[in-house]
Amino acid sequence: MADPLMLWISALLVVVMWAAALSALLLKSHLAAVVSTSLLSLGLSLLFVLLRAPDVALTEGVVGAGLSSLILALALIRLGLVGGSPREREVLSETVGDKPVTERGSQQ
Amino acid sequence: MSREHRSMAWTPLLFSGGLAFMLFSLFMAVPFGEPLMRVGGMIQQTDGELGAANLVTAVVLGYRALDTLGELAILFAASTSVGLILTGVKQRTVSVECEELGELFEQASTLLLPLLIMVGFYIITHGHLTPGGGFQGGVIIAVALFLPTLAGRGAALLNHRLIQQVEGGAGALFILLGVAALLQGESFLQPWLPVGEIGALFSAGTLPLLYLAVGIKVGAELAALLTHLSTNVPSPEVPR
Amino acid sequence: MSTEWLPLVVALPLLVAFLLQPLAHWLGVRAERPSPVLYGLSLMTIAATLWITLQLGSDVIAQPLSVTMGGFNTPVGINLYLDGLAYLLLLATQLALLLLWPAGAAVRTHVLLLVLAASSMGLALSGDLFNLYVFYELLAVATFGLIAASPGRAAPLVSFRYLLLSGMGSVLALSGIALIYSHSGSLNLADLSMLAASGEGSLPIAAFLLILVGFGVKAELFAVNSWVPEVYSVTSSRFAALLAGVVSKLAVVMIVRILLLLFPQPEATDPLLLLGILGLVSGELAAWRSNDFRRMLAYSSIGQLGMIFIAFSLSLELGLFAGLALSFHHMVVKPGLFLLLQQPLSRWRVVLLILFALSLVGVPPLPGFWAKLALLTGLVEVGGWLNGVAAVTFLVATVVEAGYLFRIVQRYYQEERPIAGSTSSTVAAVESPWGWEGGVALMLGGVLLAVTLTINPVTEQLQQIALQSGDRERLISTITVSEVE
Amino acid sequence: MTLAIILYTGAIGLLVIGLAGVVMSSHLFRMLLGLVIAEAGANLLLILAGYRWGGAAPIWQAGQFPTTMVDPVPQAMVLTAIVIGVGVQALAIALLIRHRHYSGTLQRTGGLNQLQADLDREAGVRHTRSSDAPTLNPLTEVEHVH
Repeated sequence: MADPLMLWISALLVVVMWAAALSALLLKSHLAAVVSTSLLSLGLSLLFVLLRAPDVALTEGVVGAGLSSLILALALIRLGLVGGSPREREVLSETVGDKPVTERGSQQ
Repeated sequence: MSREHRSMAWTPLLFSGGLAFMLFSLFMAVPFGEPLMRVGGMIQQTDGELGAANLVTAVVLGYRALDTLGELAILFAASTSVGLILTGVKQRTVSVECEELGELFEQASTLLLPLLIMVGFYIITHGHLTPGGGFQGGVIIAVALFLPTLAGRGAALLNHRLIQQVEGGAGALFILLGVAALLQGESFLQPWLPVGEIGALFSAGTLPLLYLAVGIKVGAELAALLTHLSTNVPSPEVPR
Repeated sequence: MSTEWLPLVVALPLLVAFLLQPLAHWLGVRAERPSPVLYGLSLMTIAATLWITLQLGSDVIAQPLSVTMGGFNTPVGINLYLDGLAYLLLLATQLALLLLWPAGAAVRTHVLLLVLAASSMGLALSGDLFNLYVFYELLAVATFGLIAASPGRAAPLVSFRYLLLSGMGSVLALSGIALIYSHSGSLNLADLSMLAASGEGSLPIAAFLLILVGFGVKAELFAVNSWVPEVYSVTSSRFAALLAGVVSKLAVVMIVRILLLLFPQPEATDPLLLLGILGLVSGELAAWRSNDFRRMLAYSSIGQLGMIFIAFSLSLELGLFAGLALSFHHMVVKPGLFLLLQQPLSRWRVVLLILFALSLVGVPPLPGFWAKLALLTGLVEVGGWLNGVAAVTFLVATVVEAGYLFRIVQRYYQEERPIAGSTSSTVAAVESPWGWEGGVALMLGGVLLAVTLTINPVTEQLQQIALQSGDRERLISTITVSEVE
Repeated sequence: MTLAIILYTGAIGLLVIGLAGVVMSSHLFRMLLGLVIAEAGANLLLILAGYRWGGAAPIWQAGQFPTTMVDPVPQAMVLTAIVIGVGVQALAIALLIRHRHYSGTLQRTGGLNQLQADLDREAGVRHTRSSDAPTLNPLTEVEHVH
């Protein structure tokens, strides 16, 4: 019944999505985690195309891979989990106040 | 402490495994690829009574328009909450710091902005014909409006007041289109205006208008949200 | 007024919410500042929905009504269903909002409260599974924003933890909906109910479990209620009263409605009973152990909702009546108690406190007694060992409840000083100094006494509503009739 | 059949990996990512519920609607769910920014201890005073830790 090509592509996509999901949770770098989530959305979007859901695929591509990644990337900067410039991190950590900042991203 | 943590980690894993097994056996019990389509079939049989060539649009804006209204409200509530949470002294804008890269971004944003907005509106206005529609187009417009901010040119384009008015107006338009049907003696959110010919740009009655409202609202809301997330550093003084 | 106007109850608050911020700009009010005009406008909006409800709902107990959205027949379109239960919930929501609306709030808070209002009414009315999910999420998002806007350093983390828990719940509920949809191809509650009764698309109990856990987050169900003590201790008294009084009941009633309509199998009620018992035990014990008033009330609320879940898990007529009685009783008493936290307890406030406490424990002439009695007789009548366990737990819990509630009163008389939790200056600063909270609490006390005096007619009415909301034939026929029109 | 197994494994796997990620992560940002992953899984589940063998997309083509098409209703639901998801996600980020601003940490346990202490202070619980309180009170211990 199933087109063998579709079978292989979806198997590949599922593997990619699983790998992206696991690396989003397990990788040390927060930036890499966000990139993985974006990759997951991309894979999901392709899978939606295979499943004859072009509307959903477009939405997942635009919202999941695009907007959501943008939001998460902004969050990385604002939360001081990744660069900006070193000066920027300083500014952000200054606003934190007297408490020691324990989270300074993966580089340290 | 750490040993305790490690032993505790097994409980969630066990639960996850159980959940996965349960879900898997439940979903495998349903024949795959042969949906019942009780409601879907009824929609198919109406043969485009709403005049939308894209049946997903017909569902989103016609049959299940109340869901879409709720969804708009959710985005609205989220962006309002973000504004409420991050209100405070405006500080530096998060932007691309590296100078050359900034230059690149600036150039790109100048070029991309009109193009992206055009693409966004194209997707919105063809939502009843082709895949895509208000949400997807709205997101593209939002990202386009946000580009200058990212390129470090500040929030020049994003006049908060204007955005709020556009956003509020578009949301009101969606509801008022529904209420207008009510005033004509029909149901709330019932599509009206002539259906036209399926596949034409001006067809499907009020659906394209609804999608336009959705697109503008989503675009304005998300643009506001993105600027909030990127600019306002919360005020240093902590309440109490 | 035509019944077609019913959706305005949801749409009107949303419309005003959308337009409030532009209006504030136009009036020159800064978004962070309070504005009497916008406050008045918000109140008027809620009052308008109240008016619509009163216009339409005067005889829904005799004849429930269903309004289809967009003029599409029911399984295809979404419908709103107004029966006696939904009517009572609507009225309770509207009155609670009118009474507890914070006067000095910022524009954005008004906006979020309006969204909260719209979603609560949508939850009470919606007759479609996925639509319920959407309104549930809408309620959740508005709540997160309002919690996070509370003063104090803890609020953002509390709200974030609530968001994660609620988000996990939504994911589970969504997969439950996917399961139901793949088994039936429909989302309309009446349609699904018909399918479930005819055995055509017998829905798996597991789908109910997923939805139960998912929507149970808001209903303070056991194991997904870790947010309760945290949230109730950071928010203002008014908002805590709103959450504990109305919002949790809406979630409970939604779950019960799904249970009654879609899952007639007896096995479906067992998990509800079990989780109810666990909630009752854990809630009351934690309340006994905590020594600040606010968290004590929060835990007590978990226990009370456990009790309500036990009641709803009983067989139809008995359980529904007991559950509804307990729900509405809790809806009056718990906000009253939360509102009394406001200022140091003066002597008349203590009298009121004792009144609420007595009713919560279930001392004879007060309504709480009759509600609890209904539950107990129900448990005994239905029998079975698990119900026996529930009955014993319930009795013990009542004693524990009496213990901690009277510890509060006792401490007041012994130490002559405010109880921990009542002095929270973060909260007092936001709210009006002239004791509106006290007034509302007094009013709730008055309601309690009035119900005590008219217990017979109230019981009869409630029994009728319980009968009606358990009547799946009625629901199906109501919605089919509206299909023809 | 094989396709069904592959796809359902994918969807349920994502859902469960995500939920486990939320429960087990020690960092608040990763907890949020877990939620995003779980949502993706749930969305895929919904789409799978509406898939039809050999069905076309539910769009007017060549003058008619396809006779065999996939179910449009789950697609509409997933559209809604995706947008809801991104709204919640943005709100969560805002909460995290505010939280980090107040407490300086995004670690789960550190935040929790601080939270309990904050709640106690705001509730006006002073543990020296409550001599009549039952000693089982777990909150007392938190106070000592701080």
